[in-house]
Amino acid sequence: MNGIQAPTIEYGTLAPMLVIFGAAIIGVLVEAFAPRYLRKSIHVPLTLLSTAGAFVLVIFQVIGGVPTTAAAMGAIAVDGPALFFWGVILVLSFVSVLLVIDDDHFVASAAAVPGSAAEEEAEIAGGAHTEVYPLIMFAVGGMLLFASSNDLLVMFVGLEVMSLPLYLLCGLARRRRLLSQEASMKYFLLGAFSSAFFLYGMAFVYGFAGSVDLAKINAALGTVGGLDTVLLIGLALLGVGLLFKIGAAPFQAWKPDVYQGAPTPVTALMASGTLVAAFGAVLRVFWVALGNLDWDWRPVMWGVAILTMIVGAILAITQTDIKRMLAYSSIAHAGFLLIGVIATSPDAEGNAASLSAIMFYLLVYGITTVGAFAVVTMVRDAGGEATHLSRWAGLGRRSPMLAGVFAFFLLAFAGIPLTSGFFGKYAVFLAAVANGATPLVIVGVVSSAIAAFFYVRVIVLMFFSEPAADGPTIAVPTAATAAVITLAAAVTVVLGVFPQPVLDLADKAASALFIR
Amino acid sequence: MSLPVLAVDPTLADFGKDPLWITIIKAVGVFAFLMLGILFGVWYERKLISRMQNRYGPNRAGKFGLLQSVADGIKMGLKEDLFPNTVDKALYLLAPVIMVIPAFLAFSITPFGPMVNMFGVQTPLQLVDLPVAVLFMLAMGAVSVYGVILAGWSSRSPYALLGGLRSAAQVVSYEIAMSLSFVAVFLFAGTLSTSEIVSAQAAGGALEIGALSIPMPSWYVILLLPSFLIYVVCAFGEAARIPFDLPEGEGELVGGFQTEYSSSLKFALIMMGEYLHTFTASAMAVTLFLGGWRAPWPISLWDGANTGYWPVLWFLVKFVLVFSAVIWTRASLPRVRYDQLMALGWKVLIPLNLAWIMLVAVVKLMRTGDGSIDKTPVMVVGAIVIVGAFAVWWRFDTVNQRRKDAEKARVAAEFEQLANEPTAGGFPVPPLDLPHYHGAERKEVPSGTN
Amino acid sequence: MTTEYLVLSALLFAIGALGVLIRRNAIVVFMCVELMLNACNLAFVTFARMHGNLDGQIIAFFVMVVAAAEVVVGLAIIVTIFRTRRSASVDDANLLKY
Amino acid sequence: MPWLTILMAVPVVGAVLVALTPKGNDKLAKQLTLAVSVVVLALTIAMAVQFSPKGNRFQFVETYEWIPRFGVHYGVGVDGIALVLIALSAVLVPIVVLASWHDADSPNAKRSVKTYFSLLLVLEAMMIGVFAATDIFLFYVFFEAMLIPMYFMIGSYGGAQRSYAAVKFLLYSLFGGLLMLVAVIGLYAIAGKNTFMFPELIGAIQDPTTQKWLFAGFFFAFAVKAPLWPFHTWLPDAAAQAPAGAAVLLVGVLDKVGTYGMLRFCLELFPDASKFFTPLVIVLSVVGIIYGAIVAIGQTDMKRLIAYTSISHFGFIALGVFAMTNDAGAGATLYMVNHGFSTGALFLIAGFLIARRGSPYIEDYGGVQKVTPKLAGVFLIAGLSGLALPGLSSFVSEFMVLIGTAERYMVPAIIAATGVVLAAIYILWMYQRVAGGPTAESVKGFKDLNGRELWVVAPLVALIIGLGFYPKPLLDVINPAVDHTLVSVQVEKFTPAIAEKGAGQ
Amino acid sequence: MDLYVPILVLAIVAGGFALFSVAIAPFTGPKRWNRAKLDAYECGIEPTPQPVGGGRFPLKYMITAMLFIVFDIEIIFLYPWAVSFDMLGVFGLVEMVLFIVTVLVAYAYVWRRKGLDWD
Repeated sequence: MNGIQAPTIEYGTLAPMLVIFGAAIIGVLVEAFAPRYLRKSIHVPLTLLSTAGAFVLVIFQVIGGVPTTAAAMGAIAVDGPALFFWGVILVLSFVSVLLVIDDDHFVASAAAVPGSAAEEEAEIAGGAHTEVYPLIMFAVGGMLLFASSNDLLVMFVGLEVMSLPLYLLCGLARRRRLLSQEASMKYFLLGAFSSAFFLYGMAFVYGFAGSVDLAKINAALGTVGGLDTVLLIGLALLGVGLLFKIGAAPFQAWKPDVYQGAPTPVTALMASGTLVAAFGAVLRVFWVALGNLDWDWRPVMWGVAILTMIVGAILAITQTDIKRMLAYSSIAHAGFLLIGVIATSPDAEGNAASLSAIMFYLLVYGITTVGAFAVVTMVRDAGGEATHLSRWAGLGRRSPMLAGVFAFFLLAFAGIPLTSGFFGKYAVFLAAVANGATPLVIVGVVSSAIAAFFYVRVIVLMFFSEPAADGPTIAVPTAATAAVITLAAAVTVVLGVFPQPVLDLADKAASALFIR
Repeated sequence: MSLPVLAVDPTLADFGKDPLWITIIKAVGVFAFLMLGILFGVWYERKLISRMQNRYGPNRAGKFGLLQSVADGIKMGLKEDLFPNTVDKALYLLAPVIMVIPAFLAFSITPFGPMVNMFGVQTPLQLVDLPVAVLFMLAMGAVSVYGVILAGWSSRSPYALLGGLRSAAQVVSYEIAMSLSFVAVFLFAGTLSTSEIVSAQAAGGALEIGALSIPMPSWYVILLLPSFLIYVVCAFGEAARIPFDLPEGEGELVGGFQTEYSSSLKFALIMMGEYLHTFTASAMAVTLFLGGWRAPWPISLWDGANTGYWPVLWFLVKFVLVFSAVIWTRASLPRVRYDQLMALGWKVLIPLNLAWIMLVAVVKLMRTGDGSIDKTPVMVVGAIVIVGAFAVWWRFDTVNQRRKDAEKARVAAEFEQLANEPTAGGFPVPPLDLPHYHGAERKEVPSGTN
Repeated sequence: MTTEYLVLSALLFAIGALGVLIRRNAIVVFMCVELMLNACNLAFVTFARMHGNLDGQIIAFFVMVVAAAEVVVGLAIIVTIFRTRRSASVDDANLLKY
Repeated sequence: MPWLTILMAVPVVGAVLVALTPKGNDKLAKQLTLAVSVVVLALTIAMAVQFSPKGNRFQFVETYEWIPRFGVHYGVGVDGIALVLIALSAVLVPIVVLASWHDADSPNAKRSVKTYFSLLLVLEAMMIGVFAATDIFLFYVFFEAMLIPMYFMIGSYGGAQRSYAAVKFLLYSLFGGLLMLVAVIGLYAIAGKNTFMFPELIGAIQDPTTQKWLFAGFFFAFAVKAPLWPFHTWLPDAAAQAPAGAAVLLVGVLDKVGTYGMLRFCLELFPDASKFFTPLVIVLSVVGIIYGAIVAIGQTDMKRLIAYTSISHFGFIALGVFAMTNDAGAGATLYMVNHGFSTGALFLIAGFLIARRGSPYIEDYGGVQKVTPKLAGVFLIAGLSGLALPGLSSFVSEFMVLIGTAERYMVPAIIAATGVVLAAIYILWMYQRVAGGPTAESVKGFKDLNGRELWVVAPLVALIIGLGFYPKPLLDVINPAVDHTLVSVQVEKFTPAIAEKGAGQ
Repeated sequence: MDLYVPILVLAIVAGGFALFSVAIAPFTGPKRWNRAKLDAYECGIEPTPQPVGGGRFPLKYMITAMLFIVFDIEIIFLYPWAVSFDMLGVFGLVEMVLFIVTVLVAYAYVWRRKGLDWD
């Protein structure tokens, strides 16, 4: 009992995360104290500035030298990859927040029964739930924590801090309330289910290693004998929890439903930021904690990756809703990313190459995704966003610019050269081939081709079909939405032509691998 | 075994070593104490409150009506055991049991005295002590809430259901404030074990007035008065005693969650459970704040005061005094409104408590911390927190007050308007010939033939 | 000695998981999830005892917090959807299909 | 002077300018496009003049680091083969622009005129880029990116089935390209040289098995692109549905990338694997020659028919490439150019007919030569060039291919020669049905070629006839490059059999 | 484990008593059937029909329950902190201040949003 040493916390190192959480808390205070009409005008700058500020802090850390030991008594590892993930998450959440600013996406009163007088009243009163902003900040903070945790417990906490606000955000769509609420409930029930699996897996890994610290688990792999079953059960259950979060098959079922039902800006955040954070965690668990066990998990992950790519690509073909289609595309992309996770190599250099490829992929995919969903927010009809594919027919005629940009994003998803998506895929495939996963790459290529089919289908629909007489209108973009689309398109082009600086950055971040 | 060493304060290590027969003796002893306590307590309460209200109280059964409680108990046993036809049978039966067992168990960690020689065995005068004794007590209190909710729910009657919910809401609300009020005690005692908390209150400093050295009892009631006061308020809420006896609030909810429990033995169990909560609350007040079984100052000058079985006497005296205070309150205060009750718990006690805890922590740190600690920032932070908390609270309160006043004025205006115009829809009394008031014909056993 | 607790925890977890899969009422499903979390807690505490360190018990605290947070969020969502649909059955929530 | 970069930059800048022309002023957009394409042609000629056949293999080389992380360079440079193909593109584009003058404003066009021409210029830049690339990665980038403007041109401006055709085209090519990507990655990873520069990668892969796998990846992509039987099914659809101008570029230039890639990359990078697979490829080529010809005979749609003839012709080209003799190689390269001109002319003339009658079906025509003799005349010349009549350009190349093949593989050469006979059937029969016979009612109102159309076909006819009689300038440029290629492949040299053999020897 | 034996003993005693009381009750009292007696009690009027499967809990109590959970969890952390406060020193104080302030933020939000109003 007397052995307790007062712990230490490196506040400076954790500053970006603390800024985000601080902003979230201030956001709650704003909700509590600011009058209703002022809230949004406080929240928007607060959210954007704190995200930008956190990003600047990340940059300072990168310039000032990346820490070489884990912070907060080994609970949080702010290493090169973590800083890269932080940067990416912050950028993605910044642009997602720009989409959130448009009030039209969020319900005025979540508690009001759809179609009731209360709802109408709230609608007439105008505005939307301003709680969205602090919720997003909490989710972003959770993502940062999730991606940088060096300890399964912190990872679990990060997972929940990230997920819980998202569960709520999913249910806040202004139009199609039923759909949105349903998405929220499904996401919640399945998310809670999967985090229970994660937790049980964590319990077993703890039972095996006597610690939840990733480095100690790794050390225990070599020294502890006779508990292999416990370890393997733990490993499998942990995997289920993590794979659920990235939406890998066969745990992908929630993704389309949730992406479709959630307000589109939230979908954008989930499809980009959550994926980045989840892959950060996946990499940490599988590479840091279970790195010495790769002979055990690699065959399974091969199967998962293949299944994910194929399922994502094939089911996407049958979709009739643009958001669902993008969800399946996200599943397929998760599969491609898993190829990178599997591409471990016995030497550090090979691992660094895989890691850097994954990080680059996540960045470019995230930005393009946000851009694509930003376009989705702009195609509207009387009932809100017109997400049914048939409503997109002839969009190229009606609004060539928008359709053109969207087509460009789709081509980037498909991995056509001169888009950023191509280099993302290329980097991952290259790493995989270099580390002996060529068959996976071939599967990846085949499913890319299948995936190209449904991307192309949308382009056909937009450009080569007759527009419907009562087709959707194109909303005049708010400055923020326009900025998001422009930024996403610009990044997709620039990284598609000249990816070197970002690749360098990713390499540098990955060069030291994860600290333990 | 060496010489029996008496007057040794028991520590956690002394528990769990009793032979089974000693344990059984102790357990039965506690049980008997509580059963007798209830019988005596009910009588004492009625008698005391009668005297305060200038009447006699029970005086028929036995000398001074001492057997009144026994008579009541027997009467309940002989009453018809009703099963209303809508109830959920199993839960309806179980609810009183669920209520009463934890109420007994909550008392088990109460220390009655130091190590004694019981039939040749060296044992502490306490049924059991745990590293988490106080937590256990709280947990048992919480389990009782299940009984309340289940009783209300299984009755399938609106009054019972509402009463059960209200009661649960009240109890859990006050449980928070109550748990918080213990934190300061743990800060000082450094343990959750009741026996160790009692020992921690033994060593008082000495007050030096000139040549006279008066040993100060370091009872937490003096050191941590705010905590004690909050605890007392919460104890009333938790035990649902007047002024916070809303769960039974006869005037509002008929009988609350026990509406459907007619006056049979099940009802008796519920009553016992509630009474036991009051006992536990009193015993905890004694243990945590009033020095437990230790003799108060003048007596403690006598060396033998805290040895042997004597402390049981000190404990009982303190216990009865605290219990009397509870009754005294009942005789003095009216019942509060439900919103006032909840507002007090949530908006006053909890923030006050948290601020107080922080203050205590800061002070303690400054007092015990070594010299290396720079005290200025600690003080500044502490001051800011406290001032901030008060500022926020004060601001809230005025805002609420203003809003309530406005609402009151609005309602008054509305009433005014309606009263002047009976046809406007508000006040005409509903016609008396509504069929609802007559109901179906009945042909049953008339009342009063019992 | 500790194996029995692990078996119990596994049983609880399995019951919970099965409940999630076969029960239709959202609240019951949700309670099954909570059951799973508590099975985890049991496993943690058991392993903590096995290893003689306190980590598992501390983790159990955190799990309780998370479970509580999940309860708050989850019930809010379920209640909202219940108010909308007057039903808490998972099957009735079937607008989203592939 | 960075010729090749300028050649690519000019159309791109032109495309941007065209896209920025004010709305409604279609004429300005067209004129601007024409001007840009003519400038490109002029620049190409200026560059070609400076090309020295005896000089270094690659000339006008520019190499800059593009993505050092992947060892990717912006590396361009041309040898003789690439030069003539770039020249082919540069020549065809102005012609196509002129020919497409009214394509985009026909009633079934879905998009603005300027977009069409803008896409055309982008396509030109990419066509030049794909031939000029000496970095395999850069080549791949152009190879894939090229699909997109073509896809939009077919999908937006094509015939009734255009979106089906466009998707089919894109997906086939994309799929092939992705398999090539795997091979490209494999090449990079296994060679371990951290570069994609083509000259440095020659001979980098020695292991036979690896060579075979990588060869398969590259070859599949090129076979789809070329298109070689049995990967050809997209071509008839795409070519038939594409607007005439786009079809010209599609068949005339884009598909050449496939055969060009076989010659340049498959052979030189994987010589052993190439030899291993040669029998298979030759069988495919021969089957393609015969199959394409026979199916062409049965076509009722002119553009489809021409597309099938191309499949037959690509069989010849592939045959020539894989025969691995100097003659066959040079012939195949020459064939690529000639086929571009002759098939281009056929598509354009078919386009003129369709523009007049509004139907692609042969049965809707008849007796055209009486109504419009000039049109019928050029139709005949183009057709005869397609069947390789001596004196017209295709003859030289086809003959060289057959001779070159026969040096090594007699039987396939003989079978392939029967393709010539079949060619006569499908071309002449089509001509007879369209131009000969009694004049059909619907044909009566036809106007003969107008000034613009004359300007379109005149250069083509001139080239067809000119190259038929005097292919030496081209062969002078081509031969050293083909020799070089075959040296890399390390096949034993055969004595030259043709008098036109380069003077440089 | 031995620590819990006495509690078990007391639980057996108390449980035996309680169950005995419940079990004996039907036999000690008289039985006189009366429909009104067996109706749910609603101050003498006909009882409101209750839905099959039990009554539903009014929603506003849910908020109380949620708040209770939040604060109860806070207490979970306060107790160990209080017990080991001496060992944690300034660090413990600072962290706990941060923790409590965070909880108070949520508390202030709930208060302002009328989550703490009852009537």
